[in-house]
Amino acid sequence: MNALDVVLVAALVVSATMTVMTARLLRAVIGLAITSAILTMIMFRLAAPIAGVFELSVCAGLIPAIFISAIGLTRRLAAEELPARQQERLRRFWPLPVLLVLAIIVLTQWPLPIGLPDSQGPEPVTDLSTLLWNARPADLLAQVALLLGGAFAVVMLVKNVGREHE
Amino acid sequence: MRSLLILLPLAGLILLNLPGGLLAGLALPAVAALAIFEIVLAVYLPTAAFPALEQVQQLLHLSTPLDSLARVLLLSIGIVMLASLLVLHATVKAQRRRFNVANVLLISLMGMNGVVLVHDLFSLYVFLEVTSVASFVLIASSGEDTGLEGAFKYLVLSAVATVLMLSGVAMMFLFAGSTDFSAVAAALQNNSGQLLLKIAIGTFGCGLLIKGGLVPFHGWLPDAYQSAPAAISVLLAGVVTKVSGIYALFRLGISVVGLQTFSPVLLAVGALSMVVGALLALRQNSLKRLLAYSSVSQVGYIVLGLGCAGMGGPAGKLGLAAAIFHLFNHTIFKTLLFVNSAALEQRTGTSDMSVMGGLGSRMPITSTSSAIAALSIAGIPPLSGFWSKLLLIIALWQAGLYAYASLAVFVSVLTLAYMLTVQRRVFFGKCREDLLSAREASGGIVLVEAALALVIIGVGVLMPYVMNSFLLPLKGGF
Amino acid sequence: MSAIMMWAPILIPLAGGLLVLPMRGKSGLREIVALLATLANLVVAIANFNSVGTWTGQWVGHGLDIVLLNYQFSAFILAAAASFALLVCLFCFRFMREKTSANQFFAYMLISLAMVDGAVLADHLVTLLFFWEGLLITLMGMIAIGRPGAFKTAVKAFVIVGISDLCLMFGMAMAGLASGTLVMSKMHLPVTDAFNALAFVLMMIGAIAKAGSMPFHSWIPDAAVDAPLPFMAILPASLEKLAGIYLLSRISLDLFQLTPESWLSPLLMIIGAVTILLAVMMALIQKDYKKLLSYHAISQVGYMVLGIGTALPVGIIGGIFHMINHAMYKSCLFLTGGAVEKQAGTTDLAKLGGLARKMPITFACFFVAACSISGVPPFNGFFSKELLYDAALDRHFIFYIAALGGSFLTAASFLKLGHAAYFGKRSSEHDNVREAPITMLLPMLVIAAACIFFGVHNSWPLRNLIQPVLGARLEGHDFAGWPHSMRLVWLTVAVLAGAIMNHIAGATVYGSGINAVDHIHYAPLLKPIYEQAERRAFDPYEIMLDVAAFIARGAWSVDRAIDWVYNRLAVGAAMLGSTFLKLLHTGDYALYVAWALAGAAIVVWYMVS
Amino acid sequence: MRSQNLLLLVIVLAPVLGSLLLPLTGAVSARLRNALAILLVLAAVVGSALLVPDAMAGRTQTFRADFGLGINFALKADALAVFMALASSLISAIILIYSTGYIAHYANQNEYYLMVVLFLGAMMGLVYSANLILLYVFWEITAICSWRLIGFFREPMQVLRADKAFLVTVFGALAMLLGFVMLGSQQGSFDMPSAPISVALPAAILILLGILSKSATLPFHTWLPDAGVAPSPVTALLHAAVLVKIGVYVYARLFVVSYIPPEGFATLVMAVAATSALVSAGAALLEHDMKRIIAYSTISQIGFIFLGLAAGNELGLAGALIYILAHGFAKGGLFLCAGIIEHGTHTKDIRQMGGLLKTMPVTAIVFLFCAFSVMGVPPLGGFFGKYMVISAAINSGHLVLGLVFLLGAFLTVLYLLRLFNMVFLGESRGLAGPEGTPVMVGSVVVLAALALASGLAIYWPALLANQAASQMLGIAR
Repeated sequence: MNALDVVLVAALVVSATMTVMTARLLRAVIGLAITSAILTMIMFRLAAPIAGVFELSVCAGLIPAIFISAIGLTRRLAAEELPARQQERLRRFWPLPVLLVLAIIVLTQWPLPIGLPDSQGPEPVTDLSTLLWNARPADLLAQVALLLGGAFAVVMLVKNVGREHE
Repeated sequence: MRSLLILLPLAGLILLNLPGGLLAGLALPAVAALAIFEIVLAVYLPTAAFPALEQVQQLLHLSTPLDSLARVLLLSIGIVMLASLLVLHATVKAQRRRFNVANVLLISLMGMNGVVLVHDLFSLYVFLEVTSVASFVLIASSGEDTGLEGAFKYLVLSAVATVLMLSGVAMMFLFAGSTDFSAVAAALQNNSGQLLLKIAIGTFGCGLLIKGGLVPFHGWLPDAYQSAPAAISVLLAGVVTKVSGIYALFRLGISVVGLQTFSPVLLAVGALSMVVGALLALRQNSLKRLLAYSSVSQVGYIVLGLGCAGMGGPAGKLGLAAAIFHLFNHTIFKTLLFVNSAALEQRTGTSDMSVMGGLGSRMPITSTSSAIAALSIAGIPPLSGFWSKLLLIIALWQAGLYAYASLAVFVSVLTLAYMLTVQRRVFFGKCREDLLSAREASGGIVLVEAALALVIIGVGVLMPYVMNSFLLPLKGGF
Repeated sequence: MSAIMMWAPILIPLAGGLLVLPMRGKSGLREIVALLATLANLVVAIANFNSVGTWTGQWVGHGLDIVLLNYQFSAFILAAAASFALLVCLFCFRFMREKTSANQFFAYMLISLAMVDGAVLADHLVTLLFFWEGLLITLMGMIAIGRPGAFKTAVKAFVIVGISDLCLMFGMAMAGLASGTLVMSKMHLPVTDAFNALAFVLMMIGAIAKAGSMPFHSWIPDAAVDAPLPFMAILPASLEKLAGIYLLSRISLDLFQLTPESWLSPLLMIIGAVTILLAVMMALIQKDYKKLLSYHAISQVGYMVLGIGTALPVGIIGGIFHMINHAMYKSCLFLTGGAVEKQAGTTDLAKLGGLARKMPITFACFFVAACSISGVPPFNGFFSKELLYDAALDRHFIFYIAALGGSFLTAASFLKLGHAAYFGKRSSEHDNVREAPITMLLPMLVIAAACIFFGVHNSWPLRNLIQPVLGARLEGHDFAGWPHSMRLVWLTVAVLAGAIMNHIAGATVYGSGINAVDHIHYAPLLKPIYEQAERRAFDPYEIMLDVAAFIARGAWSVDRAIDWVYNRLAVGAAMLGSTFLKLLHTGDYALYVAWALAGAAIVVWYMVS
Repeated sequence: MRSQNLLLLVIVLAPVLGSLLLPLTGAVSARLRNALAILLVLAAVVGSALLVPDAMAGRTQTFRADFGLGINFALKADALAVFMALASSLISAIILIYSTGYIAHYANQNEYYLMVVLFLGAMMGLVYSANLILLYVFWEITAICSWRLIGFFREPMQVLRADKAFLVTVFGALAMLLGFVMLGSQQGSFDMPSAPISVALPAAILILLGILSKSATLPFHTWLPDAGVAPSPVTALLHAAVLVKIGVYVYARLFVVSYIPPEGFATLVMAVAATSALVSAGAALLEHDMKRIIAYSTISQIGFIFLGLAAGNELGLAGALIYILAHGFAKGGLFLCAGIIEHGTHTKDIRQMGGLLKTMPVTAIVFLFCAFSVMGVPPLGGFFGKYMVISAAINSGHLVLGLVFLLGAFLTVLYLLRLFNMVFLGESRGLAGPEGTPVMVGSVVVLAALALASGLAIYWPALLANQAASQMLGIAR
């Protein structure tokens, strides 16, 4: 474990905590995307490139797209409501970062005894672009479509909602 | 050639959105052309037309031969997409919205095609999500509150499904080291006693059951179907849930885990859906909601057939054939019924049956086609629905599942009951005063209605041909 | 015997009837056709009289063939029927002249004759039943063409006779099974076991109902009022009696072996005795010429049933002899009634009176026939009744007393009738009444003469017509001539004398013939019963309708209950389930998520376990 | 023989496929459509008549196309089928001719003719089919047609009743289908066996449920009186000629010819039929609606037909067939008379009628004659049928059941005459409709004449019925 890993894990904890504790949905989504990106890097570091690719597709691309489209459906909070909401979230989730830190410490000291199968696994591919283009091109196309879908959701729904409010 | 099914929608999407809106006017025709292409491809699959395409195919990992099941689904997707487009054309007049919806339809098309074609659990999952996302957008596309609510419920339950499926994929990946169907299947075979794998199958399956809207995973479905705009509910009911839930379940069972491992679950869930859906459909005022519950019920039949397939033996094969056949039939008649509902919505402005009555004399084609679909769904011969139900019942009986067979038979009475309620309240009867001015729906809708009704009758009457050239090979095809 | 001759008694009247049916208007042609048809029928009947022959034709299959048999008994009945038909036809020549529906009357009458001939000739139960029930339609038709509203009576007659015919059908089927054949001349069933006894009873119901015995009688008095009068003379008075008693004799003698030891014999005798008494009681109080006669038509059947029920040779001979006698005097009486109706315009006894002077020949005929029916020696009724008394006494004195009591009341009622119609004070309305025309008188005269002939020279009918019917069962008896037991004759004479004295006393007290029996009518115990009877409280038809209505109400409630299961229960159950499930669907997405998770938990748990 | 086999195909397919042309023809000309409809039905009549010589000679025509899974398009014309086809198509033809007068003033005529002709075609298919599934297909087509036809006038109550009839019969049919599936699994094919095989009790009971529901027998009978809201030609068609006879026919086809029912099954059927005959006869005596009375009467008479079939002896089978024929003519006539009356008086409530004898003499006489036939009065056809079935029941040792039927026969006489009384006799209550149109009156006269002829000329129908009966038993024993 070198310094880079420590930095990555710390960043992960920070961004995840921020994701949970912010009262603004859009920020939460951005936080989620960042968290996923960091996680992907950690996975590459752990020589699990495929898992990394999945994480990137799902959590950095797909889920935010879904969430953004979902947010498009919601009503925006009024400015005066926001601080109260923020207070409430902090009150509810303050133990979360503490627990997270504790868990990291515990798990690094005493790893869990799970008997996993001796997976032969695919030969490690370190080159991300090779992996994406050669191993999972279909997923990539789907990712593109998903992003576009999210975009259309925003275009259509936000506009619609906006128009109704006018 | 198949790879085009995924590539072309994407390409189309990009072309349509070229800056300047040069090709924006071609949105609907483009989707229609793709749908027709898909139908042609499903019926007549050309072999290695272009070497270049073959390479793309290999690149996309789509080289595994296309089985009959996939072809049935492709055919259904094409047909329903076309129907949905025609309805869209008839019901949505605003150019901008048409264009947007057409774009999302393209995404949906690509997603569904991907689901049908891929041979990788993770890819399957991703394309499921593509389809779902497109669906959320489409359901909410009217911008009305009910649409948002329906989309939201779908979204929430889809999230649950996502969690379940992803965890399932992860666990399987743990053992197989790959998510390719054959690799996972081999891993499952080698580690049959593994607790984790069983949980994985369970969770992945449940995710699909949510997508398919089976009881008790169906909570989102009535709201989504009811609140979606007419054209979208056609698409959703006709094919989206079938592809994303039921087809995936088929695929999982046939190509990956082996149906026998969870056939009791399928039988129980199928039977429960069948009964609960039918009972709920009995007392609905909204035609679309009624049809939604009817979908739950009919999907129950399909899943029941799938469960029967898990019993193995010739009966199992027959059950599978029956399930696939019913899947196709259900696609056709449910699409037709939703198109009918769109026609009614077009002319009466609502899908509330309590304000309709006696429209049969005003809308003869809608009325007739809806009667045909209703009878078919209730399994009345000689229409198509009868044959699939008959095969299903024969299969269940021969598999020794007597109780399920009897249940399947008698739920048909309930089915007929609610379908007759629709006929009575909407079409059959004296025309209400305030509806005397109602006219037949516009040309595109009528065309779809007539065509689909003919398909129902044709499949029913030409059953021998269908059976010999299509179903019997299907039975032996796995 | 050729097939043509065999079929002629059926086909000739049938063809005549069909020919007459479309002849509307008052051309007179229809009367001639009818007369010719009946004449031809009589000729055929006489020609066939002494020949024996059978004719068999394939029909429905399964042993359901047409079998005709002409032998002594049937030939006798055929000839009698043919004679009555001819005479009634002659009578109608003038009587029906002005009636527009006369074509229907003649047609129905001729077809009825054909049916009766067919039934009598039949030697196969189904053939018999075919003709027997075929009579139903013409019966209905003949009553229906009477006065307005007669159709209801026609329906009543149809129901009663139709239902009894169904019993006959059922009994026939049973008898056919028991004997293995449906050919009547091959059937000889003992009535010892319950199955055969039931068959006998059912067939007997068909026979005595046709004859008009109680409790199947109640349409006859109604028809007397509503139907055209010649109908009464031809059907209830003669043809139906002939057919009914013929069949009763056949089933008691041939088809079943009715013995005095069997419980069926007393059953028949009780039916007979009850019929005699009750019907004559009702006859006694009637104030209408035709209705009074109609009750006698019922009452007299009782004698015949009683006689055959004794299962003794003397009783059976007496019964059959009484049948033919009754047919004669009763049709004669009805014809006199017809003449009176035609000439005086009414048959209400209160309006009639003193007609003996105006219509002497009619009165003479009436006198002869009335004496016959009352059993006055030496008219024919006397001799047949004496035979019956003999038989009744042989079985049990109670039956004898019933029969004798019936005779007393019969005589009393005819004294009343004669007195009221032909004597007493003359109504001024009837000053212009003249004697009936010759075509009407001739039939009456012929029959009256025959009554005397059959009485005075009773050995001819008995030896030539009736005793051969019994054949070997006669055991060498000969019942011709003066009755054997003078004691019984004196008793009869005493009863008749009593009746005359009763009448004189009554007429003196009440001052008129019509009220001569009021002391019986209004006797303390009888008065309320009579009142009830007049209100049809005892009409078996009404009682049967009540029973049917009771059954119907039961059936109706079953039917409604079943319908309720469909309309309410099944729908309600489905709706209940539906409502319950609908309540579960609150629209709350959290709930739906919870369901999905719970479902997933169950599935996973199942997969694991 | 080849031509005969094709003839069989024509008899079935001509009305079925031809009916689909009727709405198209109707768009061109109503007269052309009516003519075509009659022509199609006559094709079935003539075709079936052409099969009679073969049937009489005991030859069986077949047409067959195999589809796999034991579901085959197999047609077979034995004497039973020919008899039944001839009887029903003949009556249907007359009813159709009557319809041209009756229906001429209503909307949706295209649908009417389509459904009626399709109905008849399905009946032909059902009668000649030699495969259980094929039979079921035609069975349900008749259900569809009757559903549309009962609700023909489109009033809410009528549509509700149509739905009820459809649901009840489909419930029974589905039970029957389950029974068929059981049979199919047992014998490996859905073809009716050429030599009879025994059938287990559950399957037999399930199939019986279907038969009872279609033939409107207790406890599935109540849809039939309710279906009286349909146009009169339809009720005549439904009640008299075709629909209710389907169940009876299938009983004969399956439980007499093709399968050996379990012990005691026939007695069960007889008991059900007896109850049905009695209950419905009783109900008919209290009912006030003219058509409902006749419908109850139909239920009751169907009981008699079941009695003959379940008795199982040759006499009973032949009797049942003759009963089917005679009852078809007579009941058809009664319903069409009711139609004329309803047409004239615009009511079906007999309490409002009376004295119609004066204004409708021909109808009254025809009515009476048809009623006579139903009661079993000679010389009409009903007499022979009634005698034969009751006799057969007694011969098969079911005396008590026979007595129940005797009671039913009494009630038949009562309720039919009560009906006649209330409608035609007595004082007019202000409703004095005119006689029907010549076509309508002519049709009922023809039916009455046929009812009469079926009795007087019983020899010829009896020949065919006897041939059918012996063929049925010859195969069965």
